[in-house]
Amino acid sequence: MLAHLPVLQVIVPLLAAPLCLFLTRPRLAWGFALFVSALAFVISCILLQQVMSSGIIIYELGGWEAPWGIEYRIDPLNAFLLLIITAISTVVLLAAHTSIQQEIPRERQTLFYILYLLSLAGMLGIVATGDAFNVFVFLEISSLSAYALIALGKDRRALWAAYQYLIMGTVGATFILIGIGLMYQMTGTLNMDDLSRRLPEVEHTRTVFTAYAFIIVGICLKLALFPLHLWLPNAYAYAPSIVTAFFAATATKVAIYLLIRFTFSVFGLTFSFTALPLRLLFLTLGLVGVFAASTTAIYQKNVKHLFAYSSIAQIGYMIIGFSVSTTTGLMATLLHLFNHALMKGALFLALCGVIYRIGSVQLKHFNGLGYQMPYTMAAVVIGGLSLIGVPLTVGFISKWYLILAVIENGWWPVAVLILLGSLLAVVYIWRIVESAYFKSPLPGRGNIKEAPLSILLPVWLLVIANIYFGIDTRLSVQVTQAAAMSLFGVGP
Amino acid sequence: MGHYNYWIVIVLMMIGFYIVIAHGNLIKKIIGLGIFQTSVFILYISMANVDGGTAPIFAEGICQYSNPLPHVLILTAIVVGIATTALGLALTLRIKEAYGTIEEEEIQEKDNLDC
Amino acid sequence: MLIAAILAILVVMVMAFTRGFVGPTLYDRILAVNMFGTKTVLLISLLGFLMGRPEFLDIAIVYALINFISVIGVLRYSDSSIFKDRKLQKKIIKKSS
Amino acid sequence: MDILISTGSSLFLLIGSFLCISGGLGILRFPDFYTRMHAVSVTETLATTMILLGLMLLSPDILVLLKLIIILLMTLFISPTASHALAHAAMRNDLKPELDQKNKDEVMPSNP
Amino acid sequence: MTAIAIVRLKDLFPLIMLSGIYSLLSSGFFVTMDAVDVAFTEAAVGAGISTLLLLVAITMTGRTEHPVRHKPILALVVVTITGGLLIYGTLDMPIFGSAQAPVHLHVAPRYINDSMQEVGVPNIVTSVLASYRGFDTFGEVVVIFTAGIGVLALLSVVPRPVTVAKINSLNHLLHEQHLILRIVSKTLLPFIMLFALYVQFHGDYGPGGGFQAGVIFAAAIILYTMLFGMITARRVINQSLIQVLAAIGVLLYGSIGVVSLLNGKNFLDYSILAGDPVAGQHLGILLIELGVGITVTSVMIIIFFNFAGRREYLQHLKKNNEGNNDTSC
Repeated sequence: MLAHLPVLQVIVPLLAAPLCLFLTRPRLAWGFALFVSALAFVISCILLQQVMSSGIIIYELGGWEAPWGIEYRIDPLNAFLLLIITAISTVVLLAAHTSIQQEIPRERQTLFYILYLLSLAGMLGIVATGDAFNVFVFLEISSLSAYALIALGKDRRALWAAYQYLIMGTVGATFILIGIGLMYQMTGTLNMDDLSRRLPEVEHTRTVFTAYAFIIVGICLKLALFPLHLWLPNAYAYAPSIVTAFFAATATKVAIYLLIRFTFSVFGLTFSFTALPLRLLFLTLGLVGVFAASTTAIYQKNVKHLFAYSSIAQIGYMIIGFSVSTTTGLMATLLHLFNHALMKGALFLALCGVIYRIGSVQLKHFNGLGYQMPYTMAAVVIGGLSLIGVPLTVGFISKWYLILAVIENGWWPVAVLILLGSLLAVVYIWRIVESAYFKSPLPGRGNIKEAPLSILLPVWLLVIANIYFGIDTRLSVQVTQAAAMSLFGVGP
Repeated sequence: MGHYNYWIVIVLMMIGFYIVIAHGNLIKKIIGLGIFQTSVFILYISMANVDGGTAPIFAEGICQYSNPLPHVLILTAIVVGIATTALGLALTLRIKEAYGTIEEEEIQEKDNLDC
Repeated sequence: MLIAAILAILVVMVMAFTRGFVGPTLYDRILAVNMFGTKTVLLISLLGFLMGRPEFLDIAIVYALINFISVIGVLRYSDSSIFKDRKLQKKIIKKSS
Repeated sequence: MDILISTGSSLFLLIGSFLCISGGLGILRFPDFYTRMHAVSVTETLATTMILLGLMLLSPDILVLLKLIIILLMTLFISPTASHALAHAAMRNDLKPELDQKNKDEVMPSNP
Repeated sequence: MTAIAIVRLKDLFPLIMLSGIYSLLSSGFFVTMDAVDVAFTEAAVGAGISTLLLLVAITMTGRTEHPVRHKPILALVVVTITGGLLIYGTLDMPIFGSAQAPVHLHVAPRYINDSMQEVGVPNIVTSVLASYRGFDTFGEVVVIFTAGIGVLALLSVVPRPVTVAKINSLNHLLHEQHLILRIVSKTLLPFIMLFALYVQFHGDYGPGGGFQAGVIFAAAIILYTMLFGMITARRVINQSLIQVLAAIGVLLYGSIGVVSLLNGKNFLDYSILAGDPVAGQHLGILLIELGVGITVTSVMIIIFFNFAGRREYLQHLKKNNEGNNDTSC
């Protein structure tokens, strides 16, 4: 059975979703989804371990060899991403039952879990596959379920946010489709590995250039890179809080993965960064993104909005690391990918607890919450510190590598700007801390209890992971290093 | 001149795309999206064409077939397209119920009032 | 001869299209679409023969069906209030109850 | 025999095409909805029959013939039904077949 | 032919009709480009199902479009840049229709030359779809399933219990309005379904397959629903049964993959299903096409029922609210 792990990784949640339809009781469906997600997590652990010890795993679906059939190709990068996604999904699902019971009407709860599993399977499929068109198919599975999940939010603005996301997401996907089509036209193949071998022959053509541009723009739409980020804040703010926690920690990561995969593995580094002034473009967009989004975050009244803008800023950091495009830079990006998943997972889950108790995430409702929900707010504070990049948290590690990478490249001003960006994070985190600990509660609010254990437990699981990986960096650094090396092994 | 076909497709594609971004009516946006996608399908199918070829179904005495792979891809893409359309329309209906309108600008005004 | 017929049908399609484009009433458009559909059925059958692969008549059958169903759909849903005939519905409900 | 078949089919196709065109002219030139519909539905049935008959004469094997017959039957069923339904709906929704009051024909975009 | 479609798009009030025509035109184009399977699907989906869905939708949302207040210059700029980039990209493309294009030289020849020996199905599109790239198709089925679940999650309403008198009155109303339509459709229905089955199982030899058959079958049921009313249709077709069927289709597809997995082959490798690999392939394709057909039929029905059901529900609400709050949204 071990040989089939790559495909099991994807089809277990994929087949579990329709099975879930037979479980009419939401609690059963939840238990089943949790079980499946945990199983996927175990599979991804084994996969990572296999990849680290014995190199790339190739799995041919349907038994047809690569350029004719579809293949799954697991290298350290995918395995790492699979691990992040399944881990976050499992932790988030732990809290799901309590939160969902309150936020979604009972008859839709089972449907919620089905969509959740489909979304999970879609993301895993995108990451695992080695075929360009298969990426598109699974991209659509995950996005369609994402639209529906977001629209399940209580507020009517959730619907509008979901619609906007649908339009932007579909345009993005269609752009990717155009790009894949043009690539196919020039090379006659859809397999990524095969593409990377055949593209250099035709890389001077304008068609390939256009294909690259379309794929990048399409991915950036999904990625919510700075000027194309408009759908993200509302989608995150009005979705059910569990969904926010899940997507904030995983969805953009998948898009970053695609960006890295297409740039480094498919098109190859030399092409990617010589055809367009991409390095500069990404660097600028990343930096502007960090500043614009952080500044906007400071003025938000809704804490979910605040963190959503902070997510956009964090994406900016990842893009900066990507634009440096050295091993260290890529390592920084991947580390930040991992770390950001941990922090945002913890933060949004904590917000989930807050919503469970007080039903709102307006900043003014946070007043005095530090004493009423001490554990939840402590988690928020630690997550926030991590976001700023204080030593002993994971945020520090990734910022450290990022600055290292930038300085290695001799871009001193950029390093200074990154530090300045972190200062902005201090400001918006401080606003939460201020209202939670230094303001008296709003009058007329009854006694508020601590969030229920079923939410608190996953929150603290993530918080502890935050600190643990901030101190003991061996695992994450080792894996990201291997991933970055393998990417550069393909490139020049 | 060998590319005229692609150019027409691109013009169509851009008309669809224009409808998506410039029009405020949500249903119209979805129609635009459909046109955009259908034009991409045409692009794929055009590249599968071979002069003198016929449909890729085996028959006696025919040796020149069109390329079947883009056909397969587009079959999948059509399905994805209808799925998106259905979901988008479902969302539109809910928006109409919740906001009483399906014009982008009016919805945004109502949202601003909410805030 | 096949080509002549195809050309004729194309011309008619253009005509029907013009009518659908100009209107002026909703029903003119439906009529145009309907005509357009039947002409497409013919066109596809003719094309199949022209290309020497007449197996593709299946598609023509589907066209005919789909065309019918969508015209019915249009008419069925044109009963709704936005095409205004609520008076009649009310009358009939009253009569039957 | 071959010549007979091919001339026959050509003849049918020719008649069909002519009818088609006349129907097209009808839909384009006639003054109001009901006359236009008349033009279309009358010519359409016959034109389709003619063209399909022409093709039937050309058909190489029995399956193709069968399919053509199916198409023909379906058209004969569907086309009048659709026309009937269309006219019915138009009538019920207050579209008067009057020539001198064309302005009445405008469909009102009335949405409460 | 495509040029006609361009003109159509300048129209500001085309809405559904013309988008249906566009679909017809593009599938006509697909026929001339030899993509019969695609034309088949596009006809059934674009001109059929999506037109119907759009129709149902506009009856609920109203059909007037308000003029856009802001200037669409930005949009124009974006579109021009994108289009310009694409045209720039086409300049180095292989000439249209050239048999020497890389597309036709690398992967495709194997499908064309060997699929008959390896898969044993005359329709190359089917063999690529179901066997070589079977996993894509699996993904496609799941996409459809996702859409069904999503629509269900967004629109489902608990149907109200209805009285016999109500059913009768509605039946009477429909009967009076659509007498001829009802009779003709009733006559046609069995043939449509038969034709759907033909398309389903003939997909190996000619254009067609599970997806197209599913759409046609669903179209037949939609036709029935439109003419006989939601309530009658609900009594004929059980809602929860349909949902279960949608899941079963996906599971059927997946379980065939799992069977080959358990037999020591890779996921979706059908050659294990029968003694002879080619026969196994054939059997596998047949079964997964069946799975696709089941899922597509049931999801299309789910989507349509939920759209129409929502419409009914809203009308009901409106009737209850008439008088007290008519204008407030």
